[in-house]
Amino acid sequence: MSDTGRILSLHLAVLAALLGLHFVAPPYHHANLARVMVLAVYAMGYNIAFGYTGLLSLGHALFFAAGLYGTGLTIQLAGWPAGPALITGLLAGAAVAGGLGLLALRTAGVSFMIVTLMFAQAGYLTILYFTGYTRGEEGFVLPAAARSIGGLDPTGEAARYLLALALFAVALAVNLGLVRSGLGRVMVAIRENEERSRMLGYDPFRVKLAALAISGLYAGAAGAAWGWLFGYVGAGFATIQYSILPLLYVLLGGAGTVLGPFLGALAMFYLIDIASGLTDAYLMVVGVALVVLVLFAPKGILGSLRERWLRWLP
Amino acid sequence: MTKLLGLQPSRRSVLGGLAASAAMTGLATRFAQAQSSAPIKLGFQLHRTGIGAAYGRWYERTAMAALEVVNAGGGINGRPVEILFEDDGTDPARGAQAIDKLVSQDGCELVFGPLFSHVVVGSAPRAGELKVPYLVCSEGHHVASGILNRWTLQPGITDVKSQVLAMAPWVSDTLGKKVTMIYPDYAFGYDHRDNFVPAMAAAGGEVVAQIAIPPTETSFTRYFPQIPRDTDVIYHVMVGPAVLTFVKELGEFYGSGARPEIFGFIDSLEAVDMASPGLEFLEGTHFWEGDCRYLQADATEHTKAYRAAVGIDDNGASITDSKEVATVAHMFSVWETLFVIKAAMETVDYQGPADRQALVEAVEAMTIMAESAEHPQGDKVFNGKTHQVFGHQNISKVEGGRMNRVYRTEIALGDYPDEVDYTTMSF
Amino acid sequence: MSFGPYLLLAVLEGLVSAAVLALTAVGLGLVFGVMRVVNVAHGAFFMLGAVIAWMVADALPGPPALGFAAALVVAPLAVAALAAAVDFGVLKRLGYDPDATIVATIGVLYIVEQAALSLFGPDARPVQAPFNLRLQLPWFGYSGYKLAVVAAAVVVLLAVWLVLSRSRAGLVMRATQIDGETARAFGIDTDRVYAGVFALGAGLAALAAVLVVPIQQAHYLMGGDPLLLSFIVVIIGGLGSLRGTVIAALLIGVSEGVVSVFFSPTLAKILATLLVALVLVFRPQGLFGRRAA
Amino acid sequence: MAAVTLLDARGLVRHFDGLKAVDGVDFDLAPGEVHALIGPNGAGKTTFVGLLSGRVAAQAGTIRFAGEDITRLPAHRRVRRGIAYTFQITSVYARLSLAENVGLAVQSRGGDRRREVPEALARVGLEGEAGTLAGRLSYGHQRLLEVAMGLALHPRLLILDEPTQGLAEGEIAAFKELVAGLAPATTVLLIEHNMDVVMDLAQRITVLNFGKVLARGSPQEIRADRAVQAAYLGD
Repeated sequence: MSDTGRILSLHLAVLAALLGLHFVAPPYHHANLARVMVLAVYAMGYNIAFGYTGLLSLGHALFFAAGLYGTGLTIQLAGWPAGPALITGLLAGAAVAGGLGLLALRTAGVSFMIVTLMFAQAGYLTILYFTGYTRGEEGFVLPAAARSIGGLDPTGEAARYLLALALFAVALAVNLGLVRSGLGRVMVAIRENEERSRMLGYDPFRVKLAALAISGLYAGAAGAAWGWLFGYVGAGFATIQYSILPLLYVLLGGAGTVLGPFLGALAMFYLIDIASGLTDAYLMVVGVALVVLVLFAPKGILGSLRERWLRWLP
Repeated sequence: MTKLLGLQPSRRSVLGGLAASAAMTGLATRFAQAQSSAPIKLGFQLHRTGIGAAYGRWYERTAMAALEVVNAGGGINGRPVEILFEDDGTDPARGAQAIDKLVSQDGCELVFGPLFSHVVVGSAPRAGELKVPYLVCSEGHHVASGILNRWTLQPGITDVKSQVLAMAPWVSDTLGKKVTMIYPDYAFGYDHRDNFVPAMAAAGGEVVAQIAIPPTETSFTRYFPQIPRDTDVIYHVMVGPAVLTFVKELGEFYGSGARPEIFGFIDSLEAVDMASPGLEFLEGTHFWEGDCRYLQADATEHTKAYRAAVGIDDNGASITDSKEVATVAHMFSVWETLFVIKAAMETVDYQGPADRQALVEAVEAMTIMAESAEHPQGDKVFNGKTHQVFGHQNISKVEGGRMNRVYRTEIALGDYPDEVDYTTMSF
Repeated sequence: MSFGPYLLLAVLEGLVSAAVLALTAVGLGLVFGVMRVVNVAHGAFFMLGAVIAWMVADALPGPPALGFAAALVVAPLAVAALAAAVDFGVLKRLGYDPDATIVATIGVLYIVEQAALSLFGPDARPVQAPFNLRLQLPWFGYSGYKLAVVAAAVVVLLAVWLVLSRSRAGLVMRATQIDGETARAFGIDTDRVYAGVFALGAGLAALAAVLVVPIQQAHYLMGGDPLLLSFIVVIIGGLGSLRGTVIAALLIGVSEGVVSVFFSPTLAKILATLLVALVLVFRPQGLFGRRAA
Repeated sequence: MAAVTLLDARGLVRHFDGLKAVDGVDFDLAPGEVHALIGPNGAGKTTFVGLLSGRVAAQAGTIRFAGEDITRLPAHRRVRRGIAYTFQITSVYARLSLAENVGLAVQSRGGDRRREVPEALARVGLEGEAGTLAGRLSYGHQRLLEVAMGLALHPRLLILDEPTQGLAEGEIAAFKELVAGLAPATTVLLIEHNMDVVMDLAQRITVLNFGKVLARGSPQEIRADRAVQAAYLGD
């Protein structure tokens, strides 16, 4: 089988498995998978910036929050229907990421980490500053009635799962297309050797800006979907923890692999879930897992697999 | 998209098929028996880790103590009761997940126990979707404000709006007319502000300055000059580990010289030893307390029994470690909520998930809760329409390093017009 | 309060937070400068220092100054030992790869935080200051201990500077920082240098925490803020520049203090954060770092 | 217009903290020529080609390329205009395959990767290694890969910064043949220490010393120049 054939079959198989799980997964895991798929879209976005383009941001929570609040506030305050509100959220993620990129991409490396972190912190505080509208850390609930789009009600278990799966499938397909496109190859080139890429005629700033904006679009889509599917909008999603989360997912699953973010999100989600069932000190388990991972599989699950056996993995 | 929804029955049928095959392995027979004699499982959404951990520990202990009393008294409807605790990390997203786990995986009949508002607001939609009673111990105004749903109730503790309304007249009459409020830039800080300002005006006083402090702050002195000089009373309500710093720095700022009266919500110092260095300056200041931390001279037998059961001494600290101060002002709500659950389950002769709706209706039908072993904090009035309970509030004065109650509000003082009628909403 | 005293208070507060910042950041900067390791666990080491300080002070009877003095010795040593173990057991095995060490130190952060939560509990615990002196100015009172922290910070930073610039250990560190391979060729045991620097960085964080804990209380989540602020200070100051670190700490501390005079608290915090971010954007090499030619 | 000069630089200046790396250099290139830039270490050669390629910003002076002023153009735009640069210190994508390395160059001008990548690799004799990771190549082969990437850009001007450094004798001969075959389509500017290569390939030579042009002329003229001998050939 050709590499393209293998890649397509693998990703279709993952989507088919997720569709299959819809019918057989016990309710608790069924609900979890819906959450994991949305978080995986967030992580996929993070991976586009970090894994493929080498941009280690600590400010992605801001983009997620832009999607979440872009959707939530337009519904809650402006009374918009859910459809336009969702699109607003999605675009807000890309716009905020693009705007931030124009400034932050003047820096690189650890400075970039810190600058993105500080902008995100300012964003978080801004949400709190406008607690009169946002209800700050307590957040607000999006009523089920305001969330339905043309009779499509995302509050049912089945609908939610399938909508999350649809979002995930689109995000996965776009991600796959992106990394196999010209832009995707240049993103990797910038990550591997920025100066060389410049001297091949590529503008690193524009490529990184594009990558960050696409990454923000993903994060915004995930945030918007979270508000829409789960009905809660709160400032907690704008905190630094939610910037570190996708980084961990990506590192665990394998940076620079299309399926890594999903695998990482799934593994981390269940690691915490299972560990917290076994011991109060579940953070210890997570910490030890991270150390062990980085010692023995530093490229993440899929990264290590690719290195040893599956060279064709995108 | 209706096509997608069309998949729902097929999902059910697949699950049904699973259940059928499970029956062959004998699993289902166990489920069937569970209806009659097996323990009633109650889910507890616990702030075991994260910012709420100091509360979580005591909420867990209180729940276990109440559970022991319930089981010693024969359980509920003759069945023993079990509480399953699930950590929510004091995080709204994990809160919703904890509800899922407790209900879908562990088979709990209902979920109760969360304190932090953001966890409540983040989890309530999930409880509504799963159609499972969700009894919160949070003192937030979220339930009574009408933003939540028919399945979410707060029968154990008065909401912040009512607390504030009940306090204001006393503050105005006793401490002074001009008040500066210092509160975190958090929703519950705004609840204090939004309700206290008009209540103060109604009582003939005035809020002269409002200082909202970002919750990420660890040092406060630089904001104190924003307190106007003619302030009679400083009203503070802070949370998080930095509150001790806040109080200490306030003390350093004013020192032993003239200072305004100080009235605080004990939330600022819940679980903090009043004998901590730096807190000497609180001598003579006043605190709101939901329940009194220090055993009062006129404490009822019920209060004493409750405190003994939970394991706190006369100073409100753990009987095994006098340095470990309990969250006395709030944790009674866990105790009382469990007994509300018991009462409601017995009213409807609760058998299983099919009776969940009846359980909610039974709580909604409650009105007067008398001071009793079940309600050691005092008598209360439950408003079925707003799903909110209203009780007495205590104002204590720090005297000789302990807090003595100087005033106890009448319940009616905290009345306000209903903002919602949940009973008209569908389940 | 009239404007003058208000500003004075803001500047005083700014100085104190600058001192705390510089103290916390200097260890991080050292690790970052010499080893190129982004130590996410730095805040956890700081927290551990505070927690150990509380434990020591709590266990020792007698006057508070005694417990405090004991903590001043015990906490940094204990934390430094732990850090050396982390270096030996984890970081060295990773070859100090930048990305891998970030993940590893996040893991260490979780482990240390959980250990503190399990062993120490979730409460904020105060440690008594070694002395109780309050300065009463005409307009407001001020904590004498806070000013002592400023003095202590100056002493510690001077000591670090002396060690770095005048001692053989400092020379070895700088040699390793500039070019690890050449240093190795000259017979420097870079493994030991790295372990030593990592331990020293953590020990300095713990020392800062002991000094701070009478102002801020020990709490198992207290490490987050110092971590972020330290990073900001180190980057703004320019990598490996002690002078830059101190000046950046002053800049951030005092600007936060002064901005808070003119705006409501949260807005002040937002503006101060954006201000610092923009400084970084337009001086990406830091205020005192040199742009690579 | 059919330029008589492909590149024309006037009065270029670049100082670093008082060091006059390039100090008022005038320079031109005729289309199709192979031009060598020589000079002692630290003479400012790499900085000078950095100014031409846009990696280093000029503090004064103008650069015209194919009749247009490119002084303010960033490096990547100059590459698109046809100025390719191969690094003095080898700079390839070590973790990508040779085909991917060259492919990125082909893609940059919108070429057909499937056809042109093997072509470019074949020109430097690396056609058998298309799937190898660039980092696994010997140093000499990495230099050839760089040249292949430069060629794949189909540049009008190819700047080679010490291309033969680290090559074996046989490889140098093949390299000379390769460069000789580029004219007249591609103009070549060569920084080179190997005098055999310089003398065999270059039609004109410019000698830099202390940031200034010391001499310019044909190989014979340069060989005969006393100032060059004094400054550079070291006698």
